[in-house]
Amino acid sequence: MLDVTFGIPLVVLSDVGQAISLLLIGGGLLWIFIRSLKAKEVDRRVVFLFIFFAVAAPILFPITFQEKATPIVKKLFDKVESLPAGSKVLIAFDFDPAMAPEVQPMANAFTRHCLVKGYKVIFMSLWATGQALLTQTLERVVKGEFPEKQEGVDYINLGYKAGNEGVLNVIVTNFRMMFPTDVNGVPLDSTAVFDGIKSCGDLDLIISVGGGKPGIKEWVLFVGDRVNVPMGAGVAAVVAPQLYPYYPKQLLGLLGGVKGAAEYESELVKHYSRFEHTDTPGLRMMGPQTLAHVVIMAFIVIGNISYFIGRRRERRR
Amino acid sequence: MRRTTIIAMAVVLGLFILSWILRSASYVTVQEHYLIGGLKVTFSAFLTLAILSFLYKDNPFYKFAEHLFVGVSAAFWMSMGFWTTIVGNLVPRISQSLSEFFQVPYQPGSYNFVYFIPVILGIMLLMRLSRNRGWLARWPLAFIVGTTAGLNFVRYLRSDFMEQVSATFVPLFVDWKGVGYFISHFSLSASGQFVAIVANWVIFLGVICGIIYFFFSKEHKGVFGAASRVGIWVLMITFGASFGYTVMGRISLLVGRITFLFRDWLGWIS
Amino acid sequence: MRRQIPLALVFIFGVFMIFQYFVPHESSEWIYEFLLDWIYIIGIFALALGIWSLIRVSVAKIKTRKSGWGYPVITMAGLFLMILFGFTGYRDGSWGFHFMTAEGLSNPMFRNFFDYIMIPIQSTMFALLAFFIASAAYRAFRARNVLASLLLVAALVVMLRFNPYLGPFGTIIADTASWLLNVPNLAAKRAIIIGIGLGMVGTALKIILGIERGYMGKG
Amino acid sequence: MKCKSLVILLFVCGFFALAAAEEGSGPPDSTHVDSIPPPTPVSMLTARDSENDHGHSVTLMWELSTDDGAGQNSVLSYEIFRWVPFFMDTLQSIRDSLAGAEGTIAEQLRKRRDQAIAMIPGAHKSYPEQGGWRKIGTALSGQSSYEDVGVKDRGSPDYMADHTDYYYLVDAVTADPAIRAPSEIVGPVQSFGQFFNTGRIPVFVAVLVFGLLTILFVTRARRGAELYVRPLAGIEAVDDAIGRATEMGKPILYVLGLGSAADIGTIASFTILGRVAKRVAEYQTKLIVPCYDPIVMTVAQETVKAAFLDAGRPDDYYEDIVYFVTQSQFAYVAAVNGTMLRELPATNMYMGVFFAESLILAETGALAGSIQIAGTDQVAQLPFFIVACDYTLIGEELYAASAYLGREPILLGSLKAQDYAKAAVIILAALGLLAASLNWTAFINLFSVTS
Repeated sequence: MLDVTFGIPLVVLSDVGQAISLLLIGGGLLWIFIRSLKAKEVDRRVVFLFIFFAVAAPILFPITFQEKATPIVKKLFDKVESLPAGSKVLIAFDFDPAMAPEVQPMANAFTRHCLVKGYKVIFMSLWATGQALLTQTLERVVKGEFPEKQEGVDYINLGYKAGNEGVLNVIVTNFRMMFPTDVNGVPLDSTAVFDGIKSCGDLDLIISVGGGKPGIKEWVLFVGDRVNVPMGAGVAAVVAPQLYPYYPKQLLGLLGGVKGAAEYESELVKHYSRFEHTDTPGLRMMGPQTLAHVVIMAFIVIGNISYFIGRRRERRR
Repeated sequence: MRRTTIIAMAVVLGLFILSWILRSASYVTVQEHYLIGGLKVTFSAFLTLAILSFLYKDNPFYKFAEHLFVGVSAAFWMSMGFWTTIVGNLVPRISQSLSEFFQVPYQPGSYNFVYFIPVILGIMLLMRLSRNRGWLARWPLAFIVGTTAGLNFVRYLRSDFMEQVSATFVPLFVDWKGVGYFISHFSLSASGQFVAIVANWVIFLGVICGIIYFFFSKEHKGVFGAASRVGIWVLMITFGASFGYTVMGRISLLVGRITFLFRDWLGWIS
Repeated sequence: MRRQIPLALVFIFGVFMIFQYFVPHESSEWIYEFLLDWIYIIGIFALALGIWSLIRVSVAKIKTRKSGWGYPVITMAGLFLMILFGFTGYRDGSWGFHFMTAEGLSNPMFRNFFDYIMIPIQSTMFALLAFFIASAAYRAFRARNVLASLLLVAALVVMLRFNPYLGPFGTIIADTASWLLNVPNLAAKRAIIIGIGLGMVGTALKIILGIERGYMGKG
Repeated sequence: MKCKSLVILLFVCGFFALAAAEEGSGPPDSTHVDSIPPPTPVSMLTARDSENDHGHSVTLMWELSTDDGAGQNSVLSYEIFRWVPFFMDTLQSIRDSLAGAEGTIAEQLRKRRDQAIAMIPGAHKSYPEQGGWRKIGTALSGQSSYEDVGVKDRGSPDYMADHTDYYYLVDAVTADPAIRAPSEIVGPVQSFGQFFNTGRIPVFVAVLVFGLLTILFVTRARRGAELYVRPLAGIEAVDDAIGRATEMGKPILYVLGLGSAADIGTIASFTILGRVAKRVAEYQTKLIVPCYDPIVMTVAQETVKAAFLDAGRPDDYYEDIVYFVTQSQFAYVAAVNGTMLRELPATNMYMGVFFAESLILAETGALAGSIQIAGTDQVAQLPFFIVACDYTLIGEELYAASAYLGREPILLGSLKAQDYAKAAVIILAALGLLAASLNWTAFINLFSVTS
């Protein structure tokens, strides 16, 4: 059989509901396609029904499609994948609750990836409202999924610091001037994570997750451009186009919106079997989207086929 | 019709009882009585389904939801308008006793008398209901139209005209450092010079051709006609792309509604 | 007189608003703010006219007792119940005529009607778009001629971003889609906006000069 | 009376002077010794009235500290201080007590506040006595300017009086707030409002040019110059659509959209409605106009009434041709949708300002089998009308429609003026392109509106 999927399994199925609903949608489309060859028009209610199923089925039976990572995501994933164990990675949570549904899955995926690779992770936030979301990730992902990791040894939470890009201006030369201690008041010098880190230049990778100001742009301008540290980012879909110009020179890779998150999660699940049963909100949210888009596109194709066949028939007459 | 109505009602009721049984445990945390809470959610779900049923055809459920919504929303905006604009903005400026009656802080000022003018204009507007004083209603309309026309005149001249025109002032040869440099650094990547140059050319020509398409007083013939045709092509490509791009957002809306039905109402998913 | 005075008002206020745009001084700003406040206040009086129209049309339908006369009854019931909830409430330990406070309207039923009637219907109406965008695409995206084909192809390219099974073509599609959305899109929108800007400015000027008076009932 | 209040004020002043002295005012001294050496202060600090505004604002500018982004790179931010007389605390205490006061007491306090405000410039004259430095804001490292924007509301603690002598200084601050370097003091400087916004001169010129162009072509058209206009499919469809409705004995639905009477798009729609209503009256077809905005409803009623009068059929007019539905977007849409499926109009016209509902309306209309003509100036909704309607007036064509339908020479004349403006745009764009390519910033700056 022709490998139309380019080596990726079509869809990850785990229960009967998923299989039945996909069969229903696929079979239905096929039936309509065959009808369209006789130049029959489809009633719009049929289109409505398909859209309803295409959206409802993945919600009821979380169908996740394997996302093929686009180069802009893949490059970042490969970079995180290829660092040596013990590398120092900074993840910045520069977002607020309004943006969180879109970008927090990315932050969680980055966190999982870094921890599973055994890197030392530094968490911080330039947004006052980001601190609570950072704590959420620490509780659920770090402490919940990686109980063996120790605070201070494997990761550290610097928390929120006021001053926007001013903070970056300082940590680019000296972390301790801005953060004498971590969020719990432990001096940085006494932590293993900060052993050998003076400034941002001593990090191996910086990942900023956000979508507003200060955010990725500020990280690039104030840190990335000044010290030679690779940078990656995850952003809300609306701001992604403004950041494309930074790729691939100033940003190694960029995750834009739910789709970017889904692609990264997909890569993560593909590489690490331990994440097979972790919640992947990016992929989950992409299920209805993908299916609905496919259905709409299928109907456009079907419509054109019946249109052309009908026209040819009329000409013959 | 009556029979299908009864069947549909029975289905909704059945689903409600089902969801009630499924979810009765989860209502314990809610402070409200679970029956009341369940009824509220069920009514919302019923209205949701009633609107969705419109997709099949116009039916009594849709008519019910539609008419209810019209009445409730009209009253909603009237109440909000009364409390925020009349009580919040007007009353504190024109009358101390009314302010005390509505319990809003009185804000006296030496020029507050001007607030009687909109009241007078508003009453003139109500004159429409009178048969022979109806022409008075034109005064407030003239005031509103004149004020906003003047406001829009300068506002759009600036934002939709001057700023858009000056935004087209882009160099056609971005970072031009000679032909040799251009050829040696040629790349198709998104951040390359070639792509940037093409983008600026397309934007410039697209804007010019688009504007030519909108010429009314010149026949679209010859070169002019060709340019106007290119203009409408660019417009069509744009409309298609925007349409395709919007699909994502619209699907998200439906995801929200279906999640409400499955999670908040039926409790099938967590 | 019935026509001249309104036209003069349009001219005076229109010209004033143009000039105030160039005068940053406090006095001009002050008048500007007053004028905008007035528009809102007049709007509430107009809303009363609107409600009156709604009631009249509904009552007329109910009176005829033609089929479906029950539905306007529902409209009226919703209207009067909501008005009742909007103007009464629970305050300081007793029910009665009530006042809006900083926290909003204090009648819990007002809140309930908003949360459980207005919100679900509103968001479901909005969600209908997901269906209509599909049916519109099916019905209209047919390669009938050059223009329709361009429309169709551009839409398909952009939608294809969501197909995960394109393999190496995925990148090309994604790049083309973002190019379409960033480059020609910008050009076309700018051309339309410049046209709209000119049209608006021209119309506004005609209104101020009294050339366009369709809004005043002289067609 | 004035004398008495002055005594009270002075007394209160003294009290606050004591309180403030105890608090310790002014920029803290850098006595604290730490690992960070003190940075160099900012230089060339200047203060002047902010340009092109209503007053109540002063702009400060300085050259960065040499330790900002260079040198020791220790400067994290700049703190801006203004000299504030103790008298301002008195004023604030009056404001505070006014906030809780009612009735006659409030009136007295308000009078007292206004007297105190009149005394602000005088109080600043006493510099540097009877006052202290107060931090008013922070600028981040790398920033070399700060706008001290006060408000004009006299009741606000941020009120900043015009024509008053202000004094400023700027501290370069490090990560340790105790380690800082103050600048030289600047002042006195006064804020005041301007009568002409020089930043908007380009717009002013455009207003004049466009105004003259329109007047020129309208007067020419009045003299009877023949004008060509190209055909617009959407406009020609209007007449056919009315004829079709008459033949079928079905109504015409005219939707004015979600705009208010203040939107130019809606006003253009009124004119089109007028033309349509006139034909409808002539053909004796039924017209339905549901409205979203009550003022729009009022205007539309006037328009339709006048059109019926024009057509010589005032008796056929009744008030409920144009009716109000509700001022809620989707409730309005729900009702119009219902009307479409129940009345099955031969033609639906959507003219004016539309938002997300555009596609819901147009698809339901297509379902009902109506011919649909749309026109909107909302760029985001155009794709949906183009896809779902039979004819769409794109943007500017909506405004042109009234001139087309009426065929009045004056209105057509203004179309000509718009075309000339478009030609000017094309020439300007070409020149601008040259300017951008050859770096003629002077030309580009001619079009930049700065405030």
